[in-house]
Amino acid sequence: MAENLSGLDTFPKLLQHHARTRAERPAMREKDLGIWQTWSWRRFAEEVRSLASGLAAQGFKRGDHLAIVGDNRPRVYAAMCAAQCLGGIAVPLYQDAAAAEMAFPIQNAAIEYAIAEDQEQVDKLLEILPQCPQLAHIYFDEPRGMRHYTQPQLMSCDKLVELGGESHRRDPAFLEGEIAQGAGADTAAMFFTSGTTGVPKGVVLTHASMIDRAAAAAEMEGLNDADVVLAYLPPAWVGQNIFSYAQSFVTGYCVCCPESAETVTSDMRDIGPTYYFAPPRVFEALLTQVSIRMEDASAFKRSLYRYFMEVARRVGGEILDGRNVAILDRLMYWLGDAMVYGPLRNVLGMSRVRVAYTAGEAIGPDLFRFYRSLGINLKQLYGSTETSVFVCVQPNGQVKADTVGPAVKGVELSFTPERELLIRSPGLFKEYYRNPEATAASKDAQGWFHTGDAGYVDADGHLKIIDRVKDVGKLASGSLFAPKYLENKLKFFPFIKEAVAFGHSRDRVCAFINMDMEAVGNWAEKRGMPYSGYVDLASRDEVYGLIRECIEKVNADLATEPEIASSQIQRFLILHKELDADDGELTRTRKVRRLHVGEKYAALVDALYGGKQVVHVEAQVRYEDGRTGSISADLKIRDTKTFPPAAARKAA
Amino acid sequence: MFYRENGQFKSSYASDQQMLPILQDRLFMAGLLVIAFAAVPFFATDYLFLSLLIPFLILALAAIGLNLVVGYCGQISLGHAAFMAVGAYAAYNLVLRLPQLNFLVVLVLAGLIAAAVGLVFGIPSLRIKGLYLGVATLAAQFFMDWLFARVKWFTNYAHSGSVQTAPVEVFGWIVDTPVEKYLFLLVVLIVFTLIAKNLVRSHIGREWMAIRDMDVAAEVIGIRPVYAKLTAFAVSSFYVGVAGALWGFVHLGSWEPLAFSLTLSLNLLFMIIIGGMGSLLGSYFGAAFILMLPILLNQVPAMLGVPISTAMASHLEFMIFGALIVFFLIVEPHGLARLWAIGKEKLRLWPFPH
Amino acid sequence: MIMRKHGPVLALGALLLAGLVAPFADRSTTPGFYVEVLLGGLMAGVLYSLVALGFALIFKASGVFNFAQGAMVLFAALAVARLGEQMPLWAAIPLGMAIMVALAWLIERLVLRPLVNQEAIALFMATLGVTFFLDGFGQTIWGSDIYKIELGIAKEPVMVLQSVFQGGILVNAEDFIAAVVAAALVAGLALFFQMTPTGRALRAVADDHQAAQSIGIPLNRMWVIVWSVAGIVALVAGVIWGAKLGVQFSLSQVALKALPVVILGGFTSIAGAIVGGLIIGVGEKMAEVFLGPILVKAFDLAGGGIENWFAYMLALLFLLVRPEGLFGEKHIDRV
Amino acid sequence: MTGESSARAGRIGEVILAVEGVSLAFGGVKALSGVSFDVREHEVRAIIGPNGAGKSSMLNVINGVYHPQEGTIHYQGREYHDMDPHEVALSGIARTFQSLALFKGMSVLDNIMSGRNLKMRSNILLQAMRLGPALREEIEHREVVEGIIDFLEIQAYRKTQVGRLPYGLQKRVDLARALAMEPRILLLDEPMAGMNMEEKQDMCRFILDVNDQFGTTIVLIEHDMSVVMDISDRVVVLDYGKKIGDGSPDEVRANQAVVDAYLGVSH
Repeated sequence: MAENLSGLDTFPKLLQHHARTRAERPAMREKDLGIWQTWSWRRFAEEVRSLASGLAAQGFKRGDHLAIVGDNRPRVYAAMCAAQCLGGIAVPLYQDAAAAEMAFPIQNAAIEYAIAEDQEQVDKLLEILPQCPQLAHIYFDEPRGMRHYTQPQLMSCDKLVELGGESHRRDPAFLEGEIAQGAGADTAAMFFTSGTTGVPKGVVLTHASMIDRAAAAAEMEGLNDADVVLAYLPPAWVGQNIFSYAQSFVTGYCVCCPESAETVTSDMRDIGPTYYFAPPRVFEALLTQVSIRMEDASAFKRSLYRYFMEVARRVGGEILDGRNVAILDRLMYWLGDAMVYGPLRNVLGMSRVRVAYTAGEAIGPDLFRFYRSLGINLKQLYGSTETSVFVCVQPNGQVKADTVGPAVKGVELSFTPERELLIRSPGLFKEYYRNPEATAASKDAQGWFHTGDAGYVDADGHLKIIDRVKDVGKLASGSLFAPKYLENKLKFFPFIKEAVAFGHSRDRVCAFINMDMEAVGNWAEKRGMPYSGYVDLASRDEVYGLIRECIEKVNADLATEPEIASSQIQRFLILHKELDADDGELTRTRKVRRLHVGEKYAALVDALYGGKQVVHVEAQVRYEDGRTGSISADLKIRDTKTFPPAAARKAA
Repeated sequence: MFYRENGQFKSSYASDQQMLPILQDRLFMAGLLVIAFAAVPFFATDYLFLSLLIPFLILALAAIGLNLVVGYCGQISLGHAAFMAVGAYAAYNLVLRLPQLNFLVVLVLAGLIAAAVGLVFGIPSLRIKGLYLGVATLAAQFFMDWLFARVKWFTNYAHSGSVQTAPVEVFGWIVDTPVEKYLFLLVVLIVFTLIAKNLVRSHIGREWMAIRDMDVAAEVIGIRPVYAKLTAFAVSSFYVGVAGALWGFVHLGSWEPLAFSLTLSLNLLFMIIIGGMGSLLGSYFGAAFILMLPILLNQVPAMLGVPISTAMASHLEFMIFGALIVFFLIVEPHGLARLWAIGKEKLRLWPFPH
Repeated sequence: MIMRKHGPVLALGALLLAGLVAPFADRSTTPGFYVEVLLGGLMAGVLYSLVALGFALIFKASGVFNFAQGAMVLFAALAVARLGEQMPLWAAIPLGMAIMVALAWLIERLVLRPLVNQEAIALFMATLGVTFFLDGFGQTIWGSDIYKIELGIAKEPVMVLQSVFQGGILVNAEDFIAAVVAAALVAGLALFFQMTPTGRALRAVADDHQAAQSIGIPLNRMWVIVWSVAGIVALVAGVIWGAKLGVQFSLSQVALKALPVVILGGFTSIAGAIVGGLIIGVGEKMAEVFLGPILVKAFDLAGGGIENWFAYMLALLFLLVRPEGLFGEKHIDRV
Repeated sequence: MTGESSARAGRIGEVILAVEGVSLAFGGVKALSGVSFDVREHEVRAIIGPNGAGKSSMLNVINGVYHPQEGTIHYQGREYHDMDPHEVALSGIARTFQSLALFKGMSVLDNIMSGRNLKMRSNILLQAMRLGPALREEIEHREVVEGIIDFLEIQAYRKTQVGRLPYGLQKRVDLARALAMEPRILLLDEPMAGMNMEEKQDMCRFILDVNDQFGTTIVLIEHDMSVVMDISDRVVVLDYGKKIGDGSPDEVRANQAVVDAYLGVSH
């Protein structure tokens, strides 16, 4: 990226730059009213200007926080930048969070200004007004259904823009001045990490840190303003923010917003992003879909598919990594590309993808290879909110399924004796907002950030993450126990959606399994196995058999790794319900909150270790519409075969 | 399979509503045109031109015309050959009596005259529905047959009742050789197909289809049945009239009233049933199919070494047509066009089945 | 909702009209000649009525607009004519009937049943297909020349009523027979519909398919029956006609006239079919004989041949003034 | 909800449609006998009654499908006689149908577009050539229609053939098509018939939003009174073609005749 951005140390300044240099290039597109409405950089800058002036006119000052609740929409991102123009801080909140969950951040940052996408979000904010009296201004984007709201705090964004327009005409210089005052060291945004445990923390990121990381990665991947991104993950998640805001501002590429949640796939097919991010679970879901849809295909197509996928599995990865491959294989791969991979990429909407990332949790090796073998340049990435995402990225050509790649330019890695990963990088966060002790706990005097992840750097200098340090426990026998590691291995099987492994300071390892309704359901139908619903299916012996096979495969695999051979899973049960973020069992980013689950289902855990064959459970469940109900079921518990290290080598 | 639609997004309604929104389709169409204009003229034999391509181009046009009223507007017509006759004789008399007119003008006028007549016979459609209408159009068929056979003025008092025409001349270009005829007709057909396409995707087209699908609802949302049905009849007759004129001047050269008999009407109907009602593409398919079947019937048995009499062949033809109609109505009421559409959809979703 | 109007009155009116305009067409004609034409028309009308009858039956019972009725006439006629060459007529005719029944069964099986619950237009198109198939099939197996049917009735005309008209009237015995047979057939059908349980069932079906089904009337069997009856009627028509003008392809074209007839008479009405047939028969004869020459003179036509279209034009006019026909039932469609 | 309805009550205006002594008979069968009621601007007016009470006939009379033997209809002060449905439509009355009456051969988009036809002006030649004005007109109306699609949240089905949609969605498309006509009065013929609870709630929301957003006067028919009561301002009750009750939902609920009529039919 030849462009010289020196001196452009804040997002507003970058915006001005693009509005000048590529005024008519698309900054954002949104599928709205049936077509892709395009926002040129100029128009986007104007929107930001009006919003900013409007906010200023409403008394928004330097250092104020602006809460932003909404799905991916140009105006949502414009609002972030508007706040930053005035030296304010954008605080995106998860739009699918319940009102109660919103209360904390808004109190914590004493937020007075909020922008809400629509009636739904406004209702939530109004609901928490009692706890957050200081919240004095709520601007709503979508006027539908708002006609009868009389609360004094409310104003429509259109009105705000209008005000902004006027005040800008009165004093055109004002905003320029405000922007000029901004500096890289200022806080740009604040992201609340849902945190696998305890209350959320507001991670404070400066313009400098975000821009630095965004630029470093962009440079590494050679991103430029010709690239296209589909923004479909919550804007409140730092990753989404980096990909669809920070990096767009650094490189000038175009960010596209889908029309609605249920049209994401078709919109992705329309747009054909060149730069794509998705957490492993999304790739997993896609693959499951692919295999399920292929099941219904004609015998001819199926065999064609099977044959060429085999070819791809053999040589696809190599070809993508530019290693040399036998001519014949190349030919076959080329054929396959014409007949299977190409069309497949097309229906997945990935024909044009140059760079695809996955991160957040470990990805299954098969899954990972599948996409790469299709010729999709899928790579792993390591980072967190605190590090403005980019810490390690796999460079083209040196991609491995089980590592997250070497450190990105500017990042230093180091490890504590307990194998905890420490990071020092220009992208590090400033602090946890109003939470000095937490800040101190994770950022030491030398500026090392304690990630809480356990791992090591392998021979090629690639970082390998095993698990959370605090979760890395010891079995009663004293040998290493890395539950996340086990769980991931389990989750790599399509039939297993979630798994929770227990074993710390116990004599053996046992696990909860969450079956994957879609996959297992399909499997059941194929075998003409009737079932009345989730609970029923989950309790079937056939299903238990199916899951047991998976677990025993894992055990065999584990047995080959001496360190953790002893944490083979010996007993398991299949949970009667899906673990759910609304029940606090998962984080908003769908990570298992192991401790919480352990406590919540203590009875089940005891049953596992108590050697029972069956256990009765009464559970409260919260439905989508907020109602709660209870289900009761008898869960079976089954033992599984384990392998002595020696035998395992043969088995595996 | 050949489709790569990623990145083909539409950022304006104009592009969203264009005729072939998908790049690959545009390419395919371009290729087709190149073949039709550049390749075919060189490689096709005169036999192919005279017995297949030329009649195909004209009948496709006629089928489109019939499809507009039957397939799109749902008004059955059993007498469309009559309007072809009107077109043909109108053109004949225009050329005869106003020799200075450019043939293209003649074509349009002939079409308009046919449209006027079609309008008259379309009037019953305002009082009566589908099947009854069929009979009304039969009236047109038989009356026109009679009219052109008996009223000598139309045939310029020719004794045999049959009329001859000179080769068509457009802007000094004398369309004489098979290739010339083919190219001339090809252009005409393409132009008229585009016009038809525009009509059916404009609001007039929606009015027609609304009347076809649910006439009461159509009226309730403010569509005037009178206007919708009559325009459908007029436009349809216009197309058929032009086709008739071409049939007479370019294909036959000389003809007698029998040339536009009930059988032709029914053949047109079969074209759109087999090809696909409510589909312009279907009109092409249908015309091609109906033309090729007899030829095959005459060729194939001979090739297989079981020669059959021409009489037998024509009987077989009847039977097969009949059987096919029933078959299509049962198995694929939307005809070949639907099969084509399904195939295309499969290619777009490839390798997935749905 | 059904509203009946006094159709018959209109019908007779039309009939008289058709008769009365005629005389003034040409002063020189003797009343005898005029009556002859009238009778000739009535005879033709009887045949139209027969074909139309089969048509109306099918439409009434299965709501199918059977374009193939004419083809059935031709097929039946061909069958009887060719079989007649092998065997005596008294054997050929029943055999022909058997064939028509088989045909009806096949049509129900292969065409109607798969298309059940399709909109009428599709069924109509299907009968178009059947038409073509029958025309082709019939000529393939029976041959496509002109064949004779010998009913063994004296062909030479008889002079009657000399006392009334000077010059008397020439009447064809065959035609009388035809008329009698037709009348008998109609009476028979009427009885069949009124008296037999099947007949009543058919009427039920005609009134409301769902209802009929719900009270356990087997639709499919009913259809086979009506199509068989229609086939037999067609056969009778075909035989009489064949005997009159010889069995040839043009029969199926002539039989098309059944369409204007039923439109005139009203699709669902047996009586309509009869009256309509007579009106058209008489009307077109009269038109041909008396109107024709005038037209020819007026427009210097190459011959008359009005009867080719007269029926259809008459029907067309009817459609405009009284779409439901003389005896038809008016429907108000529910929204 | 209460806040809204009270707010709406404020906007309710003059009588816009008045039906007086309307009687309708098919042959012998009397579908309506001497029914009178009025509809005020901006209100949600429900006509309820057991099946066969003559509700649909009433709608058909209002929008000109049937012409009553007796009685008059005043619309915007003027009396109208024997108007054909399309004239009624042009005068600003739209409707949806109980038994779906969508154009099943067309896409959702085209179905809704067809609702704009009565507003389209460009002549057939312009359309044939798709010349500037015609094209521009198409696009202008497309924009309006897209607004409605957005409003009723059917973006995902824009290009699908209506025939392929589930029942509930088809009902929505039917509503969309009617809305596309930008009517002053919207007649809804059992908009919630055959829907599950959730779909019914959605439909209620949409109906209120329409009434609220566009100020459209709404006349809706239902035979199941529970749904209607909480969204309508006034309710007419028909039974065997006669009016047996008229007034606010509460008044109607209290009305003995109504209760009997409803107990009369299976519930």
